[in-house]
Amino acid sequence: MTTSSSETAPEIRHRAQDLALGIGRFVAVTALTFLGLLAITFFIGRVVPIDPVVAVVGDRASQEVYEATRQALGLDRPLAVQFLIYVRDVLSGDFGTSLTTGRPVIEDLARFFPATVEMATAGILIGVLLGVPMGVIAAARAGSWLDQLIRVLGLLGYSVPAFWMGLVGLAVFYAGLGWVAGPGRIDIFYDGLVPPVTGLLTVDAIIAGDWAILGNAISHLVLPASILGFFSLAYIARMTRSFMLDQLSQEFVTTARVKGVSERAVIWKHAFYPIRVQLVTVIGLSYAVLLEGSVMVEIVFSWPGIGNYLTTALLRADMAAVLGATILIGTVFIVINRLSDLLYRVFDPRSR
Amino acid sequence: MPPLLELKNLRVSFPGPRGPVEVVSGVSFDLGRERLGIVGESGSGKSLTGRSILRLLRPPAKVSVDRLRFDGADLLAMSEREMRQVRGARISMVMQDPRYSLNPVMTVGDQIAEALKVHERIPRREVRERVMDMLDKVRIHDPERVMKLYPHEVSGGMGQRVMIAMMLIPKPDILIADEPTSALDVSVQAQVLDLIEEMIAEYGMGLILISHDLDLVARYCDRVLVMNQGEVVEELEAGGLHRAQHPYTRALLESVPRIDETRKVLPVMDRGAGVGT
Amino acid sequence: MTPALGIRNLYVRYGRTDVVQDVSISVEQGESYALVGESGSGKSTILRAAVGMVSDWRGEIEIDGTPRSSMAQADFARHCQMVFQDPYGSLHPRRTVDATLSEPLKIHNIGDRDHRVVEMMRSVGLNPRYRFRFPHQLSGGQRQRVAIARALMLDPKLLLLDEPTSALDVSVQAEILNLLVRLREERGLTYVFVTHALPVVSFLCDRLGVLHKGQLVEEAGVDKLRAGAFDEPYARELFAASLGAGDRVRHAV
Amino acid sequence: MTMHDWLTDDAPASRFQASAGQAWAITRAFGRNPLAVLGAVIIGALVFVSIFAPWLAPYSPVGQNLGARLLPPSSEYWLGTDELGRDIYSRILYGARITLLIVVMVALISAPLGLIIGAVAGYFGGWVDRTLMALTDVFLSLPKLIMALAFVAALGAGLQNAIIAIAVTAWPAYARIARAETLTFRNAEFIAAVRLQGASHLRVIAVHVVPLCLSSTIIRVTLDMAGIILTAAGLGFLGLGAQPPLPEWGAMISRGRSFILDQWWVATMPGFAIIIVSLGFCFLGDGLRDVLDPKQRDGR
Repeated sequence: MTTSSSETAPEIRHRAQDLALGIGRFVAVTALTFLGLLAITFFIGRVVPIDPVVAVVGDRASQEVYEATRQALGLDRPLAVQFLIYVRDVLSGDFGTSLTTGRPVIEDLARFFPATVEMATAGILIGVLLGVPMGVIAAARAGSWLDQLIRVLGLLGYSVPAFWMGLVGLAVFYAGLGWVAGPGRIDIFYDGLVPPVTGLLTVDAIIAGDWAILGNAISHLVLPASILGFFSLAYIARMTRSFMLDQLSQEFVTTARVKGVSERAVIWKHAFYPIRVQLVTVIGLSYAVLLEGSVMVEIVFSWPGIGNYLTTALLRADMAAVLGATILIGTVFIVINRLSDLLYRVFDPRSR
Repeated sequence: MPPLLELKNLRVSFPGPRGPVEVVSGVSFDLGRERLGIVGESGSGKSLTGRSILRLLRPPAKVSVDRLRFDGADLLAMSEREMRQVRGARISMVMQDPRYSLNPVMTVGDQIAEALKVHERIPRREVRERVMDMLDKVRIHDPERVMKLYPHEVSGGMGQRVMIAMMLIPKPDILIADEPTSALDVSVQAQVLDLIEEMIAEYGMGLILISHDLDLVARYCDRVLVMNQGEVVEELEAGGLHRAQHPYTRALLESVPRIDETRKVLPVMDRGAGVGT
Repeated sequence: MTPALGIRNLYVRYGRTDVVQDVSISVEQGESYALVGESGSGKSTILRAAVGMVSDWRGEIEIDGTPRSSMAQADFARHCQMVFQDPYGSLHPRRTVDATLSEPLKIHNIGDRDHRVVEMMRSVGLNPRYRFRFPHQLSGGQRQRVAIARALMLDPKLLLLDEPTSALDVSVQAEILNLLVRLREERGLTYVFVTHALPVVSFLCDRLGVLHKGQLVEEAGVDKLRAGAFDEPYARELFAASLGAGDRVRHAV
Repeated sequence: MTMHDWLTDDAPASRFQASAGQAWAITRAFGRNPLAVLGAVIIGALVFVSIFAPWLAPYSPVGQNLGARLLPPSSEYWLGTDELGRDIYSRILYGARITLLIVVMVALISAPLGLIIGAVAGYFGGWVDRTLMALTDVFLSLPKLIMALAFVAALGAGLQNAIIAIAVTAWPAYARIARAETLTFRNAEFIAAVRLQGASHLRVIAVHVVPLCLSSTIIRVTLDMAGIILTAAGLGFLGLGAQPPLPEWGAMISRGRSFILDQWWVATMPGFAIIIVSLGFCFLGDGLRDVLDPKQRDGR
């Protein structure tokens, strides 16, 4: 932003102070939230279970093994010290070892996370590309049958269980119509053929230039991504509609009409333009929710992502893996939340 | 020669819980290149009348009018596209509060330029020059700087001058000013109204000044319509306020305290059976 | 006699600026005093500091000779009440007239509420029929009458009025102004009246202080206002801008 | 004077008449919104079915009949039978009880908690607000479903633990709403007026602030019900919610998963029950918002 010549030195100093304060606040809040996340996972892992040692060694372990584990886990120390150690471990990437896979949890996460990101990203693309225009159209024609249709569609997005939709989708589009590939990320005879560069199978296939694998990966991706996309579409369309209605009732929109601006420009330039920052926040939130929501969809589609890893661990009481996955998704959640908040402050001229 | 604007039997209603409620009931007037004032209290229908002329009211408002002609053309028969050629370019409107009527995320310069660009195809350079000229005309002395400002960065009086510049830049034939000063401080009010008066005279335009302030309208207009509960109760020459006959107009005139007030009790309107308002 | 409201060397801060600077005012018992100025002059802020709605102030504020800071909230409530500008924002949207007027009686454990509420409604010119209406079922003028009635329920002697008529139509303004004049006579009230409208001051007040950018630039009796004979340039400017067309004609003659 | 006149009288003669009139106006406005009425009917039906399930269900929800395994929908078994020969229709009717229990318990735990935290934070502002909202924000910026999963994993599977886990993750949204609502009128003149009359902070919050937050909280809780039902069903689907043989809808879908290609009704039917009830809450919440939101109702 250009600073106009009429600004006095103290004003500029105040602005710089505000900025520094803003950045400080941002860092502090993010750190605090992250600490909160760790506190909750710590609470879940060490305080809620009646005996965390038994959770690790099983209830048939001998007294010596039990005691050794207890000390190894640091459970003989005060809770506050245990928490500090826990924070230190997490910050250094030590999430413990998974009982299920026998590997360090951090390695598992690195292996499974890209699949989840790929599915959620495809989902959010569908949600944004369809949801935003739908919300704008619904608001521009508020009360029409089109608006009602979009509204009911949106409410369905709040009411249909993702796992159920996945099952029905598989039954109809895979088993029934044969339009898409079945569960899994790729057919078995294509597995492991492209070198993993990004971990995103579609991107890796493009990099390797292998179009058959790309096609196969897409045919596996399209159904789960569409299901996720439907949920984010519902949310995004609904929020877009309500932001737009709010803008369209403002006096400056009437001003634009008085000037003779076309209805199309009134809607997109005057009403939509100001809400784009709010929308980025909504989309960010929606993306975070998709990463989370993919848990249920991954199970149905046997998708080798973080959700599948998490639920497998859950059923085997593999708490290190459960908490590791929780911290990972929670961190992504926090980062997206905070970034969209920051974006809002930076881009809205009124908040400067 | 027909008048510039003809309005006959305008009616506006809104749906209410007990059937439609009529808020403008049969307003008619003609306007030439003159200054017409419309005065009334809140709920008298004066603003809706102004907006109906530009066909700005949207459902659930219902508008019916027998005749709405402008410069020989029937505004009623126009498509929405044709109507847009009229809005801004031929009939324009200054609204009440620049804090709400200016787009908060567009710079002042862009908003004024837009008013020009929707009606004329002109090169960017020329747009910029004309915007600067216009800002200069509304007595903004450093247009360079002001053009880059966002509405929240300008004062109320300055915002209203920006609004006037924006509405007058395509040189319309009629300007509707809807309470253009009621959101401003007293010391700025006169400046803004003087500016409107001057521009109207310079461009030879017609003016419809809508206000709740009878004194103010009488000062800036040639003719005054007094509205009450959706109807025009009296039409007056601006110089002849003291000849007002209608009890409502008389009450409006007399219930306002004067700056050298010595009355012990102000006369109030007889509202019939209702006790107090 | 101790003044009803004594303010000495008042400074009020909002953020980094003093919006009120070194203002001293003394309002006598039974007087009607106006604080006049444009938006941002600090006139409302002074009232807000006096009732405790603004906390960041320095200086002295005394009600009936007692420092504001040493008065309990309940005690203060019986001495001093305030009427706000916006009759739409100053009434609780979900409470009936009856509930709004009974509230101060309940807080102070005063009995005989039915009788008192009806009496007060009559006194401010509200038909008791309206007792169980909600604010959205009342007109602007009726709402302002409710707000005035609420302020008088505890029988205070000092009433702070923050532009009580600026949101009203002129004909309704006249009714409220008449009511305020009558109530003051009947109850011996002291008014501190904040407004930007000089003509209203001329009708309702005995004395006025002109504020400009947080400072008190001139104090004068209402005669001086009627004659348009202010000493300070800013006060004269404000006077000139406030003249209506009718006034201009009369003053030109 | 007829009942209708009495209710719509614009000058009620008593407190009772005033509140009755208010309730009547709300009901009338609500009745004009067909989707909202549909929502109310669905929720009414849910409650009805929960109470009268034993009389409405043709079969026992748990009684097995291995001779009648995996039968398609017919006049005898309206929605077919599952792999143990249990009547799906009867199980869905009994399952309504579990759904209603979860929804009511979560609402009773999380809504008052959130409402009070939000109202207190918004009203006092300053460090009280910062502390309470920091806590709220931490919870709010965590993934709800994952947190619920982690909680249940630690507490152990079961209906009661599922309810606790969902409630723990649900309250921050209400605190946020109550705070935002409180902030809009915290500096309102009617609150200042009550303070000036000598009312204590406790009285202002309890008598003046909380009632104003109530309607937006109710709206939000109703709209959230769909999400709560989905989360509960998700936990059930993973085997972490209500345990067999309880006829929980999510668990029923999970059991039908293996038969989805050949015996589609086993997994599909409970899904419809979830969708209908969730939609019912959505419709009801939308309708309530149109009716109760003072910005829309008094916005004239």
